[in-house]
Amino acid sequence: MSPALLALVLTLPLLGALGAVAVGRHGGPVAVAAALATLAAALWLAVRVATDGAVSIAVGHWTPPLGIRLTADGPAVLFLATTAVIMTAVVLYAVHWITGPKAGADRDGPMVHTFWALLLLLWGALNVIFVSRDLFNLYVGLELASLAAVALVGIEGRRETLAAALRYLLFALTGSLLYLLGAALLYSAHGTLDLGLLAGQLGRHPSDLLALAAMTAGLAAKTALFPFHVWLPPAHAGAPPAASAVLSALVPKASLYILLRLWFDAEPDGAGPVGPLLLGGLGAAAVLHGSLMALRQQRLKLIIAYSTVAQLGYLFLVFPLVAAAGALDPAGGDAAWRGTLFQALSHALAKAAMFLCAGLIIEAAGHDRLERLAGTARALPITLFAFGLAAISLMGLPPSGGFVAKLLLIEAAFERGAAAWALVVLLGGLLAAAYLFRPLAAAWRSPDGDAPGFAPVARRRQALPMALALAALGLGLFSAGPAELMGGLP
Amino acid sequence: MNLPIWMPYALCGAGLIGLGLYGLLARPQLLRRILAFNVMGAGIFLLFGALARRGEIAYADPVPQAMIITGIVVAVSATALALALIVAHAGAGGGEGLPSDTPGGGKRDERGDDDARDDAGHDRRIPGRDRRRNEREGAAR
Amino acid sequence: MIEAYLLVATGLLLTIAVALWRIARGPDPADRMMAAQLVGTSGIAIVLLLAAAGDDWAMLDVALVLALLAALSVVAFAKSVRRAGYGDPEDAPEHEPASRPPEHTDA
Amino acid sequence: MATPFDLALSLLVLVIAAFAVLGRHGFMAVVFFITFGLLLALAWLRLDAVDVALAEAAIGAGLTGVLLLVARSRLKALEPPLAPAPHPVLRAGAGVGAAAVTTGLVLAIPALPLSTGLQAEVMEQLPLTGTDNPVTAVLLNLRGWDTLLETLVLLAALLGVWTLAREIDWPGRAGRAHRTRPDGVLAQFGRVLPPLALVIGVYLVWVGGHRPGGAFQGGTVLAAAWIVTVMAGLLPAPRVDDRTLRTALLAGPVAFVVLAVAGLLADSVLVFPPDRAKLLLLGLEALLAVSIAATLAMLVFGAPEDRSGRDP
Repeated sequence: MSPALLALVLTLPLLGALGAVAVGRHGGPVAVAAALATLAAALWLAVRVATDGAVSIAVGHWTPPLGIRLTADGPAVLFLATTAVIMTAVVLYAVHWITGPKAGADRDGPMVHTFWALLLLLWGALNVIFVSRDLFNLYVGLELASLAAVALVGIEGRRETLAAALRYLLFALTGSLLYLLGAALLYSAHGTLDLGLLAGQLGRHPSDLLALAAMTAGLAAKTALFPFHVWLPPAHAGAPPAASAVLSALVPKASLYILLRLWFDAEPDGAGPVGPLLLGGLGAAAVLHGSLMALRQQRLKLIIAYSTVAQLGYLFLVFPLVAAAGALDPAGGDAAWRGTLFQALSHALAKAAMFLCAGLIIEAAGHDRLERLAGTARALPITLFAFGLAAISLMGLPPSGGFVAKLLLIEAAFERGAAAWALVVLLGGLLAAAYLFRPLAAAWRSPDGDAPGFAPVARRRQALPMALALAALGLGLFSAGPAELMGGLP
Repeated sequence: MNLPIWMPYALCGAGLIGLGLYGLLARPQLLRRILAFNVMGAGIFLLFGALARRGEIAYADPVPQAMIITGIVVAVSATALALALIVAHAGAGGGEGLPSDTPGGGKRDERGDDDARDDAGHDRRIPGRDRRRNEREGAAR
Repeated sequence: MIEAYLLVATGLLLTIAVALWRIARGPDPADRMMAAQLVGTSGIAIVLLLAAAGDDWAMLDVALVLALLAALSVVAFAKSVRRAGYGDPEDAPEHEPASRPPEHTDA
Repeated sequence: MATPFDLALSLLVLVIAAFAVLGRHGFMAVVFFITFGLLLALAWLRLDAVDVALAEAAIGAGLTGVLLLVARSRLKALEPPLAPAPHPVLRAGAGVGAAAVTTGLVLAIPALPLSTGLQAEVMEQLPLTGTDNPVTAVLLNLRGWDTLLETLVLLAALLGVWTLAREIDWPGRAGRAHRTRPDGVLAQFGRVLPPLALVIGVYLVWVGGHRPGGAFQGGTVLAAAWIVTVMAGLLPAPRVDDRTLRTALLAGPVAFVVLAVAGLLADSVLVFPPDRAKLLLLGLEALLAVSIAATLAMLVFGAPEDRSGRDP
């Protein structure tokens, strides 16, 4: 049963994408059907894995090293399920966005012909990345995700968005090639690309160190780690809101997920103390730089996008927190591992909620400039409430998933005797409160006398970001289940 | 000299990787960066394929070969998308390269030495100092 | 015998190097493209020699593909000299007026 | 044993790449890149990778070169503002980084441990895979999951190109209109070349079952046949919403994904039962070739655009 579920989770989005290309401009219903079916399969799979343990498939019954292994363990199903929840919300949001108020149901154009298929291909690629245990298969998955994501960034065809898409593409391509270089070196030295078979073998040769450095650098560039983050804010702020939600919430997590698998599944014990410290330091710099830049932005979507730079920074603290004295030490790292996964998942939910909120605000107000958002709270109360809930999670206030994440990271920092990392987490939370307060305050201000009105937005659409924000909160309220699924360090 | 046959190709691959990486990071024109991307990709493939030829067996390992073919197709897909984006970007009023990262940091028409010469002999006519260049070229012919 | 084949192939590589000089010098795009075709022809000859040296006649397919795709790039080049889809080499003007670039707007 | 030929070829490839990346003239760089692919194909022959040589000749040198030629001419016609020069610090940093990577590789290559690779395992399983060509066996069967995703990468790239069409041009014929003199050189070319390419393309697809070749190499040659026909003005490019076109684009990926889903009957994905593998692979390869040819050709044609053509 469970292998079939895993097969469905992987193939349903792909079938949906092909179906959407086949039907042309009527792709919306196909996408909704594919999304709901995948969501059901992903949640069911998560329940099965929670009760019966991890599911593994050897593709075509060819076992590694010859074939490709797909494994849905605890962390994998958490990512699969979170992705399914976010994607379903985005698809439901986009059904109304793409037909648009002005164009009606007859709208034809490149957008309706391509958007659904690209979104579903991106989803399929993400699912592949979360379960594949083969480094080359992960490369193809990464490229599929990157090309679909780049196309979504540029889909509106304005000069700024095309420039953002190009910048993103260049970073993504450089990152992929560095990753591929590492994979080629690992295969040449070990005769396999299966993470399970590589485990324990890595780090014995100088070429492994080179491979690991290249792959880490490439994946860090794709995850927008400071200072490789310059592509992210214009890309995420320039894409249409439905795409931004996915790009900001999920796509950088995919490359980070591979990085975590590479470091902690394959256990490169020769990594030395420098690498983890460097990654952690850059992560800390990202938290501070991203937050400060978010404070300076005047547009809502740019604030949210820079916030992503900062929130992704936390995810790199796991490297110094887990590594002690040069070797990776799983014993003390469990809190850091779980904290990182909680941060990845709760940020995904909260950030997707925020971008959908921003999309609704733009639909209602026609822009997202802070100084002219006065009165938004009155026009879109549910949306602003959802934004506030999502903000609670990003700030790390109880009872949200973000709170659990930051608590675990701080705990790990003190366990490790490295209070500096805890300080970064606390400071990042304070800065998040500061930069998220600005749009909320702007929206709650009373409008001046001659302020333009707001277009109406259906309540059921406002419920979508609300559901995501509540999910981010629920991750903190019901943290025991996910925490158990995450397990300790692999 | 007893160099194994794969060695020059592996070293060539290593050189291509460096060349491509440099071009990808440091060349200003988008088209050239896509060229560099392809050079770097080809270098990785060549290195991979050369290293797969090291064994004593008379034929090459088919697994890297299949991966390289997959990689070539992925590279051409990325190239096609990138080129279409570059043309669309220019069509929407963008430049040959991307605007500078820091806002207000770089002016749009500022050009480096390489770029000015990059168009030498092509159908673009730039007044001012470029006329001198045209004359110089005319003399050279 | 194998050495002889490879020796000839090395000689052909030298002719390629000469053609490369023409590609680098130009001055016209057509000069460069013609030189590339010369490289293609030498390359096909080298494929034949390598096939003979390795006694692997499956390699001949590579020569076929190279010849075909070289022709395609010549067609693409001829079309790229002129704008808007015209491109017969026999009536390509030296210079043509710049046509207005199409606007790309989000209509 | 490396011969002077191998040394000369490696050196030549490096020199060409240096011109393509560092050279000052843009068009020259593109032409160098085309010859670069050509010489790489020779290198692959020397490394006994005939399948890769075919792919490099068809895709790396041929099709990528055509894409670059078309894109460069269109870019020049738009006369975009010149690119801002990169900051000298960035340039120096890139130089140091690139040199470090190459140096690291050059130092690591001779010391790299010799893994046995997987050729023995592949040969052992070859009778069960449904093909006699080990590369095809890996590509479609043993690691078919990679290839499935790869066909979707091609499709994603095409969708990405299509997003760039203007709404008023949608859903028109792909790319620009091609006009040629009916008695001109190009039209003659267009009558002679495509039938030849068609035969060679089909041959390459078919031969991939037991010798070097396959859907990707053959599909690219088929794409070349179509591209020449369209560029020679003999056939218009199809409309992007054309049903036949969509069918052609989707046939291979759909067959692949359906086959993957069917694998769940055997508690896996993408299972080729050994007794039916030969037939399944043959059918899959044929459909893939059609889809690859259609997708690559559409990538060259580009998004639908204004076809009024102001050129005299």
